Amino acid sequence: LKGRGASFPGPLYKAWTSEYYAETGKKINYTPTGSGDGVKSIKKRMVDFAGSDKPLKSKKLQKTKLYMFPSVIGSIVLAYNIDGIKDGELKLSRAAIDAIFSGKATHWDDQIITKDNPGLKLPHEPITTCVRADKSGTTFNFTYFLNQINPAFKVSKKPNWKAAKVVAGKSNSGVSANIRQIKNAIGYIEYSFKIKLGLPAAQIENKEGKFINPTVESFQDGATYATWTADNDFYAVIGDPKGATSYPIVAATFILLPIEKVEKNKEVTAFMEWAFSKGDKIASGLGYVPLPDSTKDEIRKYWESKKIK
Amino acid sequence: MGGQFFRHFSFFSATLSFFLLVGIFAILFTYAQEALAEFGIDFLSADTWEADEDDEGGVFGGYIPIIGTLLSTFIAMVIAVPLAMGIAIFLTEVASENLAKPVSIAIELLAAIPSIIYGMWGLFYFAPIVQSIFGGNGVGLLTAGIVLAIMIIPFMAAITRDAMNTTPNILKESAYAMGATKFEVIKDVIMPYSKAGIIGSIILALGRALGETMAVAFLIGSVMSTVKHITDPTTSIPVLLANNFAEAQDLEMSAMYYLALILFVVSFIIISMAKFYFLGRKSAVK
Amino acid sequence: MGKKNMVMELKDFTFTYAGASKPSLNKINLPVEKHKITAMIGPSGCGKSTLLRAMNRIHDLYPGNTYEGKINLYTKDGQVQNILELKKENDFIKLRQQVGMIFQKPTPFPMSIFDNVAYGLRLSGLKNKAELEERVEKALKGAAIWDETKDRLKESALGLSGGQQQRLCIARAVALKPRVLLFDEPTSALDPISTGAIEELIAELKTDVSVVIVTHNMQQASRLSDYTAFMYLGNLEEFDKTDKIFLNPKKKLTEDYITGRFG
Amino acid sequence: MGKKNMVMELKDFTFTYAGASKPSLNKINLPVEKHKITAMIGPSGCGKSTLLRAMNRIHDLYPGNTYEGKINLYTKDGQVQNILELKKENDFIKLRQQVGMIFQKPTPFPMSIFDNVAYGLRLSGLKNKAELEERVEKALKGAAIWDETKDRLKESALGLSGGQQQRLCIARAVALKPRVLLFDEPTSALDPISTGAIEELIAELKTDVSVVIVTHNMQQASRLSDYTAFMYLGNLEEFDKTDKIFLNPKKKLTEDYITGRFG
Amino acid sequence: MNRLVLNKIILTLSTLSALIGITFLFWILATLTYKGIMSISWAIFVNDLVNGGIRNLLAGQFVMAILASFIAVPVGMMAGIYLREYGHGSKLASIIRNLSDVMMSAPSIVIGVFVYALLVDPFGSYNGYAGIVALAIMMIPIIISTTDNMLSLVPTELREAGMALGGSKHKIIVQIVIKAAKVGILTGILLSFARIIGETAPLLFTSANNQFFTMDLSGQFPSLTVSIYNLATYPDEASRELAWAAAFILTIIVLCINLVGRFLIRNKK
Ligand SMILES: Nc1ncnc2c1ncn2[C@@H]1O[C@H](COP(=O)(O)OP(=O)(O)OP(=O)(O)O)[C@@H](O)[C@H]1O
Ligand SMILES: Nc1ncnc2c1ncn2[C@@H]1O[C@H](COP(=O)(O)OP(=O)(O)OP(=O)(O)O)[C@@H](O)[C@H]1O
Ligand SMILES: [Mg+2]
Ligand SMILES: [Mg+2]
Repeated sequence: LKGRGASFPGPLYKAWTSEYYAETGKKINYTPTGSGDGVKSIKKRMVDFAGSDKPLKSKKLQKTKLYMFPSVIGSIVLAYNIDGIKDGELKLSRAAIDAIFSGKATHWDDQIITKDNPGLKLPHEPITTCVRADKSGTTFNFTYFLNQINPAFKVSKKPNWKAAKVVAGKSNSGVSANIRQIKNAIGYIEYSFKIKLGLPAAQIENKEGKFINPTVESFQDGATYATWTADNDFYAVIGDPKGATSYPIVAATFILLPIEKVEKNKEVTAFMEWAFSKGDKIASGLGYVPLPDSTKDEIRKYWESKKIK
Repeated sequence: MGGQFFRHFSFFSATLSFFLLVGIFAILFTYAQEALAEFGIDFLSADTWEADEDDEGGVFGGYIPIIGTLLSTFIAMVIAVPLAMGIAIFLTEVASENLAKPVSIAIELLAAIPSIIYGMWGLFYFAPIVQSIFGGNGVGLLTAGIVLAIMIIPFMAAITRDAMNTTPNILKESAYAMGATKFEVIKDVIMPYSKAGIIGSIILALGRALGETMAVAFLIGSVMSTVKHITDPTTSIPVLLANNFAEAQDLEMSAMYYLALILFVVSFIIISMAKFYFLGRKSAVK
Repeated sequence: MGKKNMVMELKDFTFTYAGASKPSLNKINLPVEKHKITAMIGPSGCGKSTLLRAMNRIHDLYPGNTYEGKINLYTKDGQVQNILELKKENDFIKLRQQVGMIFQKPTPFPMSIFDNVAYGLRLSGLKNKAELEERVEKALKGAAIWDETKDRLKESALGLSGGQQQRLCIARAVALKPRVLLFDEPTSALDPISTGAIEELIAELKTDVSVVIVTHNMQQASRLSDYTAFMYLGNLEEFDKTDKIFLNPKKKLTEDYITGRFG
Repeated sequence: MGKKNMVMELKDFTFTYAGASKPSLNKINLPVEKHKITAMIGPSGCGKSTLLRAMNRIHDLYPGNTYEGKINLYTKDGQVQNILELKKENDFIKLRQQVGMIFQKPTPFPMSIFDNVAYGLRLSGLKNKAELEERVEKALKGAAIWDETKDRLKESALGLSGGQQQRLCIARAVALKPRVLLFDEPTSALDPISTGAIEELIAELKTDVSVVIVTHNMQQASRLSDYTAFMYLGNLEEFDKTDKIFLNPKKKLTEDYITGRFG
Repeated sequence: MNRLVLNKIILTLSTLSALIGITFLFWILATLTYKGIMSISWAIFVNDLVNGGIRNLLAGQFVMAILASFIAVPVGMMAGIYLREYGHGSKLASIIRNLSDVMMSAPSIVIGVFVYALLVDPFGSYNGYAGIVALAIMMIPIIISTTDNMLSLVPTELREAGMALGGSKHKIIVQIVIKAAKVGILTGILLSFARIIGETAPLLFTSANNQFFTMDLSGQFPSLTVSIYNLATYPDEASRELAWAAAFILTIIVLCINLVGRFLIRNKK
């Protein structure tokens, strides 16, 4: 089985597939190239399944003859590399995030940042923003969040960034690598990358005005606000959830299947079934949030109704 | 009869490279049609590259990657030309045979190292040095240009050396016999004599630098933004293709083919120029 | 042959190419007399060119050769200098300005006719334009090529015919007023008419310089030279007045060679 | 010179290289007598090689040359064939088996000594191993190189000395039992001893084949040949018995050349 | 004396540039060796990428390069033979020779794009065949050019001597000319193999990559170079180390092939 697409769940799929291979001997080859590539590859039927962080609307799914369901929930953190500032010490208000990514704030000691961080010694150094070089669902979800703060941001899988200093990297790993490499950098990456690499990440102000640390709990709190049903092929962007304890940038990632390849689809759902029942631990270990059981059941029903289980 | 078959097969094989060339041009041109029709020649000067939300259309302009390609190549050439000339002079005139041989081999090995290695080494070991000297983020136009230079220097040096070596010994000797110094022989005899070959080798290296992908992909920063400062990250045509070609769709894909077509045509012109005007019929295998 | 008349003299000169297992020249003893033409003959590979090239140390362009013995150059004021002892680039340059060389194939530099001749003069430090022009003209006249070139001095020398090019090269060498001129088969790449012109020229040159000429053409040697040296396998087999060598050689080997038994 | 004794004859033969503006050979008339050695002399570039290479149409490897006139080959049964009229590859092959050629530089093929000689035989269709071996031995003996090679027939021919290689090439040509053998300066790349051996060999060969030999060495021509042709600038200036040419040439040009006035 | 000083300065500068060139070679090789040896272990040779090894990648890269040679060597050699033996001197041959030289310098990424349009897009899947074709297209012009050059070194007299013995053209070519040039041609093949085995750009979107061991060319095919590109940009140490190990091995392979080629050619001379 071949899959391509979202790099956001890449580490998880990699772990799942090797474990699945060890247990069942079935080979699933997932290449984390980016959601854009995933959607394109599945549209052209170049792969058996695709990963995408950006959900497709039902209409579009019908047009391109695809099934869709979520596989896991993740979240996006703002990781940084500033000397002397440890994990979780930096607080970023919604206005500050807007200022950084729109280029209004160019240095770390900009007043808009320092005012929420009275205890920190932020350097007078230019901010380098690390973004994605490829089209990506992570970017989609992040710009979705930015758009909630400031409608001037276009929701896009590959926007034109306006920040003063921008460095792009390929996939989540490329961005993480850049953050690590470049002093005074900040960038948006999937939480699992933060965990795996131990990168420091900021507390982010949520809809209710609270600064929230990125933790599995705060993600789960956010995820409860998701509204998905089998009717709309689970189309839902969790986006900027309500709730005082919710972390504000949470997103689900999706699997896309071609309608006509019934047999292959069954192999994919078998794998997903395995993942839903046995893979939660791996997921949490890597910093993902497993889907709530109710959602999993909903998905199983969806498979049955489409006769691909 | 065997003779006839042999002859025909060899003729067919020979014409294949012609068909390949035409084929590449035709395919790129066909696939670029959509973007050609949509943007025309303005594509070259437009600096937006933005897909619509549903990926089916958008506004695409090639200005940034085109300029990025040209600038990184320019930086590379500025650095590489004097160094490569120096090396070639060293190899032909300065070093004794016992020294020239191993140095030659070393230079040629340097040219054989896959470009991806240059990229990787550049990213992890060279970029920080550039950053500490010139500022910036490490990755960016300047770093890409310098590593590109390091990559083409051995190539350029090797062909320049070959060109200089075509100067008949007897011609050099007769200049020495008149009491000329090495430098004077190089300047007055070798350089004028092998001028065409040297210019040809420079142009050929230029063509190489233009089309180089991997060494640059690690280092140029891969962002769609115009450079204001020499250390700024930007992108180049090959890098944009390497990172984004696979996932582009419809009009964006067509715009990518448009870029590939531009790159192909430009390098075709440059290489042909080097071949026809300067290098004669000799081939430059290295 | 009193020392007075000598301009160069090789004494037990042995030469080994870099990396060669045995010498290409063995204990050569050869005097070069002032204002005379000395011809060197011998079959291919016997070491004629090697010997000639040792006399202005052109060999030193390539490292690792070994010299033994002496090559003395008698300077104008009667001093003796062993040219094998030279080390500094400056000394080499001075030596080569005194001992010029003309090669088998004409070697015009890729520049104008005028510049070709002026080149060596400029190198030797002559800057004055009027004097340069005068010296160039004189050299071209001396090489009997002035009439053919005076109207095209600014044109590239590569446009000349082979014979003209060769005379240009001689002019170039003559312009430096050398004391010895070494010719390595200067006519073997030329047509009969050019050959005739060059031979005449060499015969005239001897009023000013001493000439050593390597040739494959026995008739040329006998026509032109005052002395002839016959070499074989790196040895100087016989050296004498040209008439002696051709009419009454001492050795059988010399006779065989001259009568075309081999070579 | 009655027609009976002739094996080849050139009549008003004119040859122009592809792309050349004027012919390299002008109306050449030259008979090649049976079992005689015909030498061709003349200065470099006069067309000796061009003429020789026309006689087995080796020129046809390169397209676009033009032939005029006739080159007749008299077959054994007295038939006359104008070899310029041949068109098919097969006919060329047959011609070349009758008219063999030996070049200036030895050209051993990159294979064993045995295979070098057997190569032409195999091409001509001989497969029988015993017969092959016999013919190879005979050819090597004929070329006076059997003793030196009989113990190393399986070794590469490239390991032989220059003179041995040249004799091997002659053996290779002789093995095909040609009627004419063309030699293009066969000894000019060789040392005196090898030269002697080859000259002896050629002299012996004439009992079986007719020989045309191009040489730069006047002594060689006078020693070896029965007839001599003197060429100059694409013309056959003089053709006669060798003695005549060397002792009493008709033309001034011939005399000048022979006495080494030029060339 | 002024000109002597100038002479010294220029020659010193040129020596300096050679020194810089050598320094970079050693710098690159030293880092590679250091990082490579630090990261290399037996395990990476027995595991596939999915388990943190490069076994499948090495196999994949070699399979593609070797199969590409199977296409490129006969075609390239025959084309070289045409240029030198049949078409020599003709207008057509000189046009083809020049075009092939131009092809040799065509940007490799463009060849990737071309093969994508030809063999990936219509079939709907990245596949090993596409990778092979892309590599073969890169290789053919190099082989044409070396064959052409090596045949040109075979003295014409050898061909003429073959002819003079009554050989037909193609027999002479096969039995004598190629034999005489074989070391050179073999070296050319080796060097071009070394060149394509290190290529990344033409594989990025033709064969793509595969983390499992596979010999199925109709699907994504494992590639060492593409993996290096991916792994090197991963932020975790394990991936980067694997990338260094892979880069080290790749460089060793390429340099060894190069040295063998050089040795062959030297021995011939
Ligand atoms: N650069 C070199 N290195 C080693 N040996 C050499 C070199 N040049 C010439 N020789 C050898 O030195 C010997 C003398 O060569 P030289 O060129 O002086 O002969 P020559 O008499 O000038 O011959 P020719 O008449 O062919 O010019 C020969 O055996 C030759 O092989
Ligand atoms: N392939 C060619 N194309 C055009 N012209 C040629 C070619 N080969 C030789 N020539 C010309 O034909 C003329 C005769 O040349 P050829 O080689 O027959 O002279 P040669 O008498 O054998 O001289 P040498 O003694 O130097 O071997 C020369 O003027 C030469 O320039
Ligand atoms: Mg010589
Ligand atoms: Mg000839």
